[in-house]
Amino acid sequence: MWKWIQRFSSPKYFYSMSAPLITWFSIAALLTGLYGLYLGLFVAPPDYQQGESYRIIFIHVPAAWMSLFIYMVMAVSAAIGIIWQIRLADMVAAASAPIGASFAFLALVTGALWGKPMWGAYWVWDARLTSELILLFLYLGYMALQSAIEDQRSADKASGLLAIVGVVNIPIIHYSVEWWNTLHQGATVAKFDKPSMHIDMLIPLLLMAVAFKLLYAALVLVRARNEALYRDRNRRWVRELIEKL
Amino acid sequence: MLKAYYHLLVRDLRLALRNRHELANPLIFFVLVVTLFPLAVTPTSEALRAMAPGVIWVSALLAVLLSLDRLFKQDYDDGSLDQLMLSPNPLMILVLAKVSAHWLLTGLPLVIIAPLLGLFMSLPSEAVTVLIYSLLLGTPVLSLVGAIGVSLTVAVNRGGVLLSLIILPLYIPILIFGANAVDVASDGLPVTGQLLFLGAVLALALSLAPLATSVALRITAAR
Amino acid sequence: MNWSEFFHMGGYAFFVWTSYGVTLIVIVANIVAPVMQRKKIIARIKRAIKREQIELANSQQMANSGKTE
Amino acid sequence: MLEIQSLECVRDDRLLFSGLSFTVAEAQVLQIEGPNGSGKTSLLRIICGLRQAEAGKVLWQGESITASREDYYANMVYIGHLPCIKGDLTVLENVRALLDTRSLSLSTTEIEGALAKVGLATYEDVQGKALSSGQRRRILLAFVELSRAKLWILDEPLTALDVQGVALMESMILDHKRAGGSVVFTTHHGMQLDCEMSSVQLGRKARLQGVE
Repeated sequence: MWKWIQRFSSPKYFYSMSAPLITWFSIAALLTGLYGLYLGLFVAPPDYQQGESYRIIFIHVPAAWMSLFIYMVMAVSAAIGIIWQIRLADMVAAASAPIGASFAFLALVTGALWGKPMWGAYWVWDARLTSELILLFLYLGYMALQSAIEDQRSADKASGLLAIVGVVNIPIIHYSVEWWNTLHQGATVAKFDKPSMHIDMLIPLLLMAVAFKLLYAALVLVRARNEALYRDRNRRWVRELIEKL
Repeated sequence: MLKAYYHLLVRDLRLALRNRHELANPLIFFVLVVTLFPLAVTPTSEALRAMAPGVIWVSALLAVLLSLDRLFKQDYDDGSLDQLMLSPNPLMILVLAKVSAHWLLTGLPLVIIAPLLGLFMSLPSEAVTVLIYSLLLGTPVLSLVGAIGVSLTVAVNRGGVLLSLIILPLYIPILIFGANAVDVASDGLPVTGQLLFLGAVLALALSLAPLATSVALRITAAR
Repeated sequence: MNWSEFFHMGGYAFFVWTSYGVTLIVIVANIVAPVMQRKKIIARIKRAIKREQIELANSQQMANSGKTE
Repeated sequence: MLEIQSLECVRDDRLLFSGLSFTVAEAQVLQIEGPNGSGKTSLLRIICGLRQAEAGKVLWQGESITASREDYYANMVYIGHLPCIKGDLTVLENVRALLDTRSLSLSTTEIEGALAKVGLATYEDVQGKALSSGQRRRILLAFVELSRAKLWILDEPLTALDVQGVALMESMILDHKRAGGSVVFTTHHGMQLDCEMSSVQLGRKARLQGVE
C-alpha cells in the first residue's frame, strides 16, 4: 500500500500522467462554462428586485465558493505533505495558493460591483465581503511566507503549517465576523443566497460552480507540473525530459 | 516536567528583568498609540467613548505584535533553541513556558495599564472593568497564536512585516469580541456572551497553539 | 431580445460587464502566468545543464594537463 | 549504541550524501571529515534529530530516535556552531540554564568544579557579555562535561579555543572515551587524539550528478 502511494505520488509519475488530464479538464471547464454563461446571461429571467444586475452572482458566488474550497484543498494537501512527507502534496498546496487568491480577489471585485447598484456603495462592511477579504489576507500571508523562506522544503512545511492554522481559524473568523455584522448592520442588506432561488437561476449558478472547479483542476495541474520541474531540476528525470525537448 | 516548565519560565523572566528598559517598550508603545487618537480627532468625550474600545484593542494588538520578536529571536540567534529542542522534556511544555513568560512580560502589563487608558478615553467604570476582563482573556491568545507566527518567521531575515502579515488576520476574532465586549459594556448591557467566547478561544488556543508552535519550531530548526 | 438590449443589461451594463471582464482577465492571467513560468523554468534548467557541461569539461582538462593543486 | 542506516541528505536540491551508514559503539571516537559544504553539520543535525533526512534511519540502542526520543536526549549532548550563551546571565546561570534543558539540577560546587576544569574558576558571577568568544566556548565545554551524556556530538568544538583550550578538549574526549563514552565530532583544526579513532569521509560529489 505504502509503496503504491509512493509510486503514484512521485513527481515523475505525476508529471507524465497529468498532461492528458489537463486537456480534459480544460475542455470540460470550457464547455460547462460556456453553457452556464448561456443559461445565465440569456435564459435566466431578470430578478424581480435586482433587475439584470444580479447576473453578477453567476461569477461572484462560485468564485467565493472556490476561494474557500481551494483553501481547504491547500490545507489538506499541506497536512499530507507534513505528516507523510509526500512531496507531491506540498507541490499541490503551493500551486493552489495563487489560484485561490485569484478567486478570492474575483469574489471581492465582483462583490463590490454588485454592491454598488444594490447598496449605493462599492464597499460596505458586509459579513461575506469582510470574510472574503480576510481570506484573501490569509492567502497573501501564505504566499509571502512561502517566498520568504529560501530552502524549498522548509518553505513548504512552514507555509503548510500556516495553512493548517488558517483552516482551524477560518470557522472562528467566519463566525465572529457574522456575529459582528448582525450587531452593526442589522439584517437590512440583501443576501446573495436567497433560499427561494428560481430554478432557472440556480442551474446556471451550479454550472458555473462546476466550471470553476474544473478550471481550478486544470490550472492547479499546470502549476504543480511547474513546481515539480523546478523542485526536481537537479534530478535525473527532469534532466532527461528537458534534454528531449 | 513541571520543573522544566518552571525553570525555563524563571530563566526568561530573569533575562527580561535584566533588560528593564526593553521590557517597558511595548507598554510605552501601547499608551503612546492610544494617546495619538484623541489628538487626531475632536476629543469630545462622546467621540472618544465611541472609539475607545476599538482604539485600545487595536493598540494592544499592535503592542503584542511588536513584542513577539523577543519570544524566540534571541534563542534562535544564540543557538539556545537547539538545546531546548534537544531536551528530553516535551517541547510543548517548553513552548508553553516561553509563552507564559511572554504574556507575563507584555500581556499582563497591558492589562494593568488599561484602566489609565480607559480614563484617557473617558470610558465609564463598568466598561473599564470589562476592558480588564477582556484583555485578561484575550492577550494570552495573542501570545499563544503569535508564538506560532514567530516560530515560523524567526529564521527569515527582516521577518517583522511578514510576521504581521501572517498573524494579524488570525487576531481578528479576538479583536472583534474584545472590542465589542467593552463597547456593549459602556452601554450598560451584559457581556457574558462575549467573555465566554473569549474564554473558549483561549481554551482552544491553549490546547492547540503549543502543539502548532513546536511543530513550527522543528520546521525552522530543520533548515 | 435584441443585442443592444442584452448589452444594456437593464441599465446595469457597467457593473455586469465589468464583472465579467475582470473575470476574463483574471482567468486569462491565470492561464498565461504558469505557461510563461514553465518556459522560464525550462530555459533555466537548460542553462544549468550547459553550465555543468562546461564545468565538467574544464575540470577534465585540468586533470588531463596534469595540474595538481 | 548509535546506528546510522543509509542516510541521504539533500540541501538546496543538492545531494550532500546518500547511502551513508556507520555505527558508533561504546568508547568510540568518530570524526566526520570532509570539505566545506560537504554536509558535516547537516549530518550531525540529522543524527541529533534536529533535521530530517531525505531517506534512511538513525537508531539509538536499536530503536529509531523519534521512538526513543526521551532516552536518547537524556544520553546525548550536542554543541553546534553557536555559543548558546546569554549575555545578560552570569556564567553560573548560563550553565544552569543549559543543564535545566536536560532536567539536571546539580549543586553549585559541582558546577564550580567543572568551571574550574575548563579554566573559568572565579568567573561564576561574570555576565556572559563580558566574556571573550573563547571563554564562551569553554562554558559549553563545562556543560558537556556536566551533561552526563554517553554520546557527545560536537560540531567544530575547537572554534575560538586557544592552545590550552584545544588541549583541554582533547583530554576531555580521552577521559570520556576511557569512561566508556562515545564522541562524534567534526573539526577543521588539527586535533591530536592519542587514541584509536575512526572516521567517516564526506565528499564533494553529487553536484553534477542526477538523483532519481
